[in-house]
Amino acid sequence: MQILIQLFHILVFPGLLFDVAMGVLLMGLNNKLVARMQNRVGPPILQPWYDFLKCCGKETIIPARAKRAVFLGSPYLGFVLLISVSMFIPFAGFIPVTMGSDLVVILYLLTFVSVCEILGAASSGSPFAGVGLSREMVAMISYELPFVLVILTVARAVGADQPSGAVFSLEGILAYQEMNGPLLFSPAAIPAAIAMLFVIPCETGMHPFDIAEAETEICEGMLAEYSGTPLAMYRLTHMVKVYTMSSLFVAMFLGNRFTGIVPVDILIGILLCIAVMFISAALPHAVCARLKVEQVFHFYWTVVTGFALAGLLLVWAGV
Amino acid sequence: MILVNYAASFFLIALGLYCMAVKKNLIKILIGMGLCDYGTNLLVVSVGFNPGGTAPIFTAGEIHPGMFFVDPVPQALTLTSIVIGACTTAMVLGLIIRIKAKYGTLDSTEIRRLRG
Amino acid sequence: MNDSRASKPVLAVSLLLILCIGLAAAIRMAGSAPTYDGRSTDVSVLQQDAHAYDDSGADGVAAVMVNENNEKTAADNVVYSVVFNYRGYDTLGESFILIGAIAGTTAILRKKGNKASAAIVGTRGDAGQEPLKVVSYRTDQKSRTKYRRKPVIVKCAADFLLPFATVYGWYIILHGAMSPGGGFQGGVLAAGTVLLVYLAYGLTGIRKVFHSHFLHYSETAAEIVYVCIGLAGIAAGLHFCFNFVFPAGREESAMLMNDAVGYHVMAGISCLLIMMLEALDTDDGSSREEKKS
Amino acid sequence: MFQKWIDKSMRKSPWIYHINAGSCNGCDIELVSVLTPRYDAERFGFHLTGTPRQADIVVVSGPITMQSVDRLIRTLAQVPEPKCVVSLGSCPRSGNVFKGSFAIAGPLEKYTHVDVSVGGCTPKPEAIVAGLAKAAEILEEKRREMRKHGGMAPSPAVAAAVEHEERAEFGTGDATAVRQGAEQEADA
Amino acid sequence: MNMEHYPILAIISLFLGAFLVALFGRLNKVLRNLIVAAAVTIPLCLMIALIAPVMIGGQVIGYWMGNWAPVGPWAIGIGLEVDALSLFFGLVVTIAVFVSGLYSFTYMNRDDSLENYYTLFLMLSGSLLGLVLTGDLFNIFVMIEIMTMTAVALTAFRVDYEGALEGALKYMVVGSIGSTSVLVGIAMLYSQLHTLNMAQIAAALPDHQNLVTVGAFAFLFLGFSTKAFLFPFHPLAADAHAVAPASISLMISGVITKCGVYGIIRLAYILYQNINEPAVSILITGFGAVSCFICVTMAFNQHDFKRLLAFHSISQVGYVITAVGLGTALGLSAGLYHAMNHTLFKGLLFLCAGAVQYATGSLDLGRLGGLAKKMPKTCALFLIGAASISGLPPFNGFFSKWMIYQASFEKGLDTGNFFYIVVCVVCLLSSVLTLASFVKVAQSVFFGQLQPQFENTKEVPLTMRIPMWILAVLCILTGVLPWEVLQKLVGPAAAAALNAAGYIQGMLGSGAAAGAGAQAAFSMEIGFWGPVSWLCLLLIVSCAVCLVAVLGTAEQKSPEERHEMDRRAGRTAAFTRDGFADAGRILKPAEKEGHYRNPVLSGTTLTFTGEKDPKYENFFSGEESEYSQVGGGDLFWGFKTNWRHYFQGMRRWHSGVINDYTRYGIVALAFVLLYACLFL
Repeated sequence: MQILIQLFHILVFPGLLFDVAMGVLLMGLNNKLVARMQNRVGPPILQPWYDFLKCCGKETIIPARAKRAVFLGSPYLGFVLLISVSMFIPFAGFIPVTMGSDLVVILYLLTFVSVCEILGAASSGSPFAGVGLSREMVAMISYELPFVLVILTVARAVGADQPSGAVFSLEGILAYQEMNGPLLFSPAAIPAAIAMLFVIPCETGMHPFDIAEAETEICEGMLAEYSGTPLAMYRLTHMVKVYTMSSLFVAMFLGNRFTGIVPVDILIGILLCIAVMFISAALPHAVCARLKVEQVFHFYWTVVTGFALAGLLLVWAGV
Repeated sequence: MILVNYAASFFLIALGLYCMAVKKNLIKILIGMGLCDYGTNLLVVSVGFNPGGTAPIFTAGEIHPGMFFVDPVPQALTLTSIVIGACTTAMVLGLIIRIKAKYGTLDSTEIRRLRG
Repeated sequence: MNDSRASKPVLAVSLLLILCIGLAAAIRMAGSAPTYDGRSTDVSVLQQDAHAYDDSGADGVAAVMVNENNEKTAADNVVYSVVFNYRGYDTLGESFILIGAIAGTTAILRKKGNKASAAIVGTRGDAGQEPLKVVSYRTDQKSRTKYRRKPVIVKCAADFLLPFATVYGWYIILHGAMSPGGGFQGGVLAAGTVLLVYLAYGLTGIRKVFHSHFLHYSETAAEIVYVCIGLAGIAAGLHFCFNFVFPAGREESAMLMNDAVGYHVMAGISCLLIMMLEALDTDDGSSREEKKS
Repeated sequence: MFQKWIDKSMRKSPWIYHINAGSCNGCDIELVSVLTPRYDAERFGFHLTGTPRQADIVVVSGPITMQSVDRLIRTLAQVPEPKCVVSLGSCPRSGNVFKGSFAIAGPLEKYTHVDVSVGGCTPKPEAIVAGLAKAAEILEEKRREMRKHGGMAPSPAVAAAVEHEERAEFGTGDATAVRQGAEQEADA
Repeated sequence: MNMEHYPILAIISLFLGAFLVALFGRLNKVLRNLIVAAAVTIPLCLMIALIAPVMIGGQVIGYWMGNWAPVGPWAIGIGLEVDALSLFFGLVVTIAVFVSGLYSFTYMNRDDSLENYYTLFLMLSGSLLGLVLTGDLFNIFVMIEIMTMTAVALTAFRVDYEGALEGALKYMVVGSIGSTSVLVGIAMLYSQLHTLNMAQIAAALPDHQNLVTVGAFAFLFLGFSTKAFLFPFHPLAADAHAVAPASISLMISGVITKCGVYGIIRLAYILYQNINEPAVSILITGFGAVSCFICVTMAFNQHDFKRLLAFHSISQVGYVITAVGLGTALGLSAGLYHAMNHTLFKGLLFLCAGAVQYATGSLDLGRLGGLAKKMPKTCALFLIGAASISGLPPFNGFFSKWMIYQASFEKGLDTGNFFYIVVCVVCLLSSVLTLASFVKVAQSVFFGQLQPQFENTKEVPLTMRIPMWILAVLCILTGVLPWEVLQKLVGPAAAAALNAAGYIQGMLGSGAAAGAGAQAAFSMEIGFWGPVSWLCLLLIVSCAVCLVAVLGTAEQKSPEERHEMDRRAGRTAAFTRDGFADAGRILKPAEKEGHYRNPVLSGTTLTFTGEKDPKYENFFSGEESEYSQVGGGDLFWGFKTNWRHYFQGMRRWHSGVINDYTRYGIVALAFVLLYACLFL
C-alpha cells in the first residue's frame, strides 16, 4: 500500500503529471500575460500543450552528421532529471520523495539538466548549435554565482539551529519558516529574494536572457537540428523548469504549509507560483529586449551578485 | 664555532636561489641548483657537529678515555644528499645537452614554448 | 608581475627574508643541545668491552647507535654501520636514485630518438609557432678540426696514475668498515679513472677500454644482488635488510651490501660519464678517421 | 491514443518559417506585421521559428531568383513532414513585374507543390492571416493522411492532367486564397 | 609470510621489477611485458589483502627494517608504518599504477628504448608506494627524490615531442626548490628532536615548540606543496603533464600530487597536530582555494587538450587541500574522498586524451572535432570522466564536492569566520568553470564536425580501452555507493589521521600488534543523499515517459529506413513532393553549370544530378554546409571578453621562463616562512 501511495506521489500529484500540468499552465499564462501587456489578444492558455502535441506529431529528422544515440537520448534524460528535481522540492506540505532534499543537490541536478540540453546540441553537429551551447554555458556561469550566494544566505539565515550535517537541507528551511514565518518577511533576506527573482529567468532561458535559443540571431541556437518528439521533450523540459524554479523560490522564501488544510495550501501554492512567474518571467519579457551575451554575463556578475552579496552580508551580520 | 656553519649554509641556500632566479643561462641555473644543494648538505652535516668530538670510528689504539664522538647520523644523511645532488646535476646536464641541440640556445628567456 | 622592473625588489626582499629567518633559526639551533654529546658513554670502555653500555641516559638516536655499534655490528666505523646497517633502507633508496638517474639520462641522451616518434606522437596545441630546427647534437664537423693537440704529457701522467687511482678507489670501498670511506665514496673515486682515460686517450680510448653496455648491465646486476641481500632477511623470517653477523665476528652481510653498492656506484658513474662524453663528442682530431666508418 | 488530439493540435499551433527567395521585402514586412499586436496572428498559435527543422508552414516570398533556387530547394527539403508551402504575394506565383526576366527561375510551382497562395503585391495582413489559417487546416488533413500511410508523406499518384487544369486562376489582392492542395488519394 | 611483510614486499616487488626489466628488457618484448605486468599486479593484490586488517580491524602495522626495534623512546632503525591513512593512499597509488601500466603496453608500443621507459615507470611507482608507506621522515625525502628524478626523466621521454625537454627541465629546476626546503626542514627538526622517526617526532614535538620547529613546519609545508603543485608551482604541472606521455601524465596528476597531499596531511595532522589552530587552517585552506580558482580560469582558454587537463588536475588538488585544511572530521574525509575520486576520473580523462593522441596524432582543440562518430567508445568513456569531474550527481565527483561545500560552510558557521564562506563560494564557482571547460573539450574534440584530414581515424585497440573501462566502472561505483566507500575506506583513513596518539602508540608502543584500538567514534553527520534510491526514482519516471512516447507518436524511422521506403515506393532518393502539379516536364536550366545544380524533373520528383538528399544535411541557412566547426578558442566569448584583463594578466604571469617560476617559488617560500614566524 505504501508503495502505491509513493507511486501516486511520484507519478501523479507532486510528481510527473502535476509538474507537466503546472508547467503548461505557467507557460500559457506567461504568454497570455505578456500578450496582454503588449495590448494584444495572445494565444490560448493551452497553447504550450498544443505546441507539445504538434511537435510530437511531426517527423523526427536525424541529421547525417549527428551522433544518433546522444541526439535522441539527451532530451528524454534531461526531462526525467528535471522531474526528479521537482520531486525534491516540497510543494504545499507534500514532500514527494523523503530523500532529504538538499539545495546543493538541486543546484547540481539543474546543472545536469542544462548539460543534457548542451549534449543534445553538441551531438547534432551543427555550427548554430555550437554557438548556442557556448552561450548557454556562459548563461550558466553567469547565474551560478548569484544562485550560490542566495543558497548560502538562506542556509546561513536558517543555519543557526540545524543538525550539524544537513546544513543546506530544504526540510530544515521549511521547518524554520513554519516556526517564525516566511523568510521573505525578515528584512535581511529581501536582497537575496530579489537576486533569486533575477536568477529564475536566466536559469529557465526566458526572453530577455534566452541568449542560448535566440531564434532571430542564431536560428533557434541549441535546438537548430531538432524536430519531432525530441524537440517536444526539450520544450516540455523548458516549461516544467519554469514551474520548478518558481516552486523552489516559494519553498525557499515563502514557506510551505500556510493554513494546514491541504487543498487550500495547494491553491495558495499555485497562486504564489503564478505570482513569482509573473514577476520574474513575464514582466522582464514584456518590458525589455534580448540582451547580448556579454551584457547578460556583466549584468549577473555585477548587479545581481551585488544583491546576493548584500543579502549574505546582512544575514551574516545577524540582522 | 657552529653558528658560522649554519650562517654559511643559509647564505649558500639564499645565494643558490638568487642564482636560479636571476641568471639567464641554463648552466648557471644548474650551478645555482648545485649551490642550494651544497648549502643544505653543509647544514645537515653541521647539525651533528659537537665541538671537541672526533670521527666516530673505533680505531684501535687511538681512542683514549674522555674522548667522545661526533654524531654519525647526519653524516649518513649527507652522504645520501650528496649522491642525490650528483644525480640531479647529471640528469639536468643531460636535459641541457638535448635542449641546446633542439632549441639552439641556452638562454632561458628563449626556451618558452610552453606558456600561457 | 614578471617584468623584471617590478620583480627585482620583490625577489630581493624575499631572499633577505629567507636569509634572516634562516639566521634566526641558526642562532636558535646553535644554542640548543647538540644532537649527540657522547658524554653519557665512555668510548674507550666501549672499545674494550662491547657490552659495557647503558642506553638509559641517551639523549638522541645517535647515542644509542654508538653504544650498540660494537655489540650489534662488526664494523668499527659507526657512520658505515649507520649507512649500511641501522638505516640500510635509506641507502637502498639511495642506490635506486642512482639507477633512476642513469636510466633517465640514457633515455634522454639516446641517439636513436627517431623523428618518426615525433610524427606518431603528434604535435601539441600551439603548433602555430615555427617548428624547432633540429640540429644533430654533435657540434658540426668544421669547428672540431681546429684543436689538434697531442696530449703526450697527459698521456704519460695518466699511464702512471691509472693503476694507483683504481687501487685507491677499491681500497676505500673495501675498507669502509675499518677506516673512513665506504661504497659510495670509493665507487666515485674508482669511476674517476674514466676521466683519466678520457683526458689521455680521448673518446676512442674510452671506447676501447670501457664497454658501456656491459657496465650498465653489471651495474643493474649489482643492484639486484644488493636487493637480494636485503630480501635474504625476509627469507630468514626476520625483517627486510637484516644484518647477519658471520660467526668470525669480523664480517657481516652489511659489508656485502657495501661491496655491491661500491661496484654499482663505480659502474653507474662511469656509465654516466661515458654517456655524457659520447653526447658531447668534442673529441680531438687525432682519432677521428676511424669514426668516419 | 493521442492521434486525434495531435491532428487537432496541428491546426492549433502551426509554426511558420519564412524564406525570402529574392523578394522586394514588401511581403516580408507584411508577414511580420501579421505578428504585431494589431493583427496578432499569435492568437491562432502562429509562431515564427528560426530553422526549417521546426517549421510546419513554409512561407515563400519573392520571384525565386536564380541565386536562391538552390537554397530554396535545400531548405524546403529540410522541413519535416507534414508541411505546407504558402506562396506570399504574386511574385512566387507568376514572377509579377519581373516575369520573363533572365534573372528569375520561374514560379514556385516548378519546385514544390504550393498549398496556399496568397495573392496581391503586398497582400493585406488580413489576407495573409486567412491564407495561413487555411494552410493550418491543410496541415491537419495532411497529418491524418500521413498516419494512414505509416508515418510517410502521402506519395502523389501520377499527377493527373485533370488536376492541372482545375487550378483556379489567381485571386486578386484581398483574401481570396485558393486551396491548391487538392485532396488526393494516394495509391501507395 | 605473515601479513607484516606485505608493505615492504609491495615496494620491493616494484623496484625489483624495474631492475629485471633493465636487465632483460632488451632481450624480448613479451618477457619485458610479463615482468612489468607481474611487478604491477603484485602490490595491488598485497594492498587489497591489507584492507581487512588495517582498515576495518583498525590495526597499525609497525615494521622495523632489519629488526632494529626502538631502544626506549629512541627509534634507531627505519620503520614502515601502515595505518589506515597510509593504506588509503597506498590503494590509490597501486590502482593508478596498475591501470597506467596496463595502458602503456599498447600506448607506448610505437616508441623506442622502451626498457628505459618501464624501468623508470616501475621505479616511479615503487618510490610513490615507498613514500606513502614509510614512517621515517628522511626516507620520505629519499622517496620524493626518486619520484622527482624518474618523473622528470619520463616527462622528457618522448624527446622529439615539441616542448618535452623544456617541460622536464622546468619540473626539475623548480622542483629542486621543493626538495631543498624538505631537506632543510628535516635538518632543523633533527637538530631539535634528535630523531628522524615520524611517530617519535609526533610524540616529542608538542613540548619542543620553538622558532626552529616553526621554521621547519614552513619549509616542510612548502616542500610538500611543491610536490603537490599548489598555487605558485602550478605552471610546472601544466608544462610537465602537457608533454609527458598520457600514462605518465596520469601518474603525475593522479598520484604524485596525492603524495604531496599525503605529506601535508601527515605534517599538519600527525607531526605538528596544529591543524586546529586558525592560522594553520587559514594558510592551508587559502593555498588550496587560490590554486583551485586560478587553475580553473587558466584551464579555461587552453587550446591543448592535455594542458587543459593538467590545469584541472591542480584545481581539483586545490579542492582537496582546501578540504584538508579545514581540520574538521567532515572536512578531512571530504578531502580524502575527493582525492580518491580525482585520481579515478582524472586518470580516465588523461587516458582518453592519450587515446585521441594515439588515434589522430594531434591534441589541438582547434583542429580536432567530430571524433564521436569515429571513436564512439572513447567518447562514451570521456563523457563518464567529464561528468564525474564536473560533479554531476550519479558520478563520484558530486558526492565529494558536496561534502567539501558542507564542511567549509559548517566551519564558517562554527568559527564565524567569513573566510570559509568565501572559500565555499570559490569552490562552487570553480565547479561551474570546470563544467564549462569540459563542455568546451567535448564540443571541440568529440562533437561538432569532423575535419577531412581525420577522416580515417579508427577506434583505439581494445587493450587500451580495458584500463579506461576499469577506471570508468570505479568512477561510477564510488559515485553510486558513497556510503559504503565512506564506511569502509575514507572513514577509517580520516579517523587514523585525526588520531595521532594511535599513530604514535602503533609504532613505538608494543610494535606491530598494538593496533590503534577502536576508531574514535567517527561521527560524521552528512545530509542524506541516496544515489541508489534516486536512480530508482529516475527509472520509474523514465518508464512513464517512454510509455507516453511509444503510445503517442508514429514510430520514428532512421534515415536509412526512410530511404528504403522511398525507393520501394518508386520515389528516387531525392526529396519527395506530394501532389506535384506539372509532372513530366524537363526544366530548361540556366546556363551557368557550377552556379546551381540543374534540377531535372523526372516523373514526380525533382532530383539534383548526383546530389545527396539535402534533407539529412545539417541546416546551414540554405547553403551547402561545408566545414565550419565551432570549437576550441571561439567558445565562451561572453565570459572571456568580460574577464579579458584578468586573462591577459594571467597570460603575462605564466610567461614560460624558468626564472619567473623560480622567482614565484622563492617569494612563496619567503611568504610561508614569514607567515609561520608571525602567526604560529
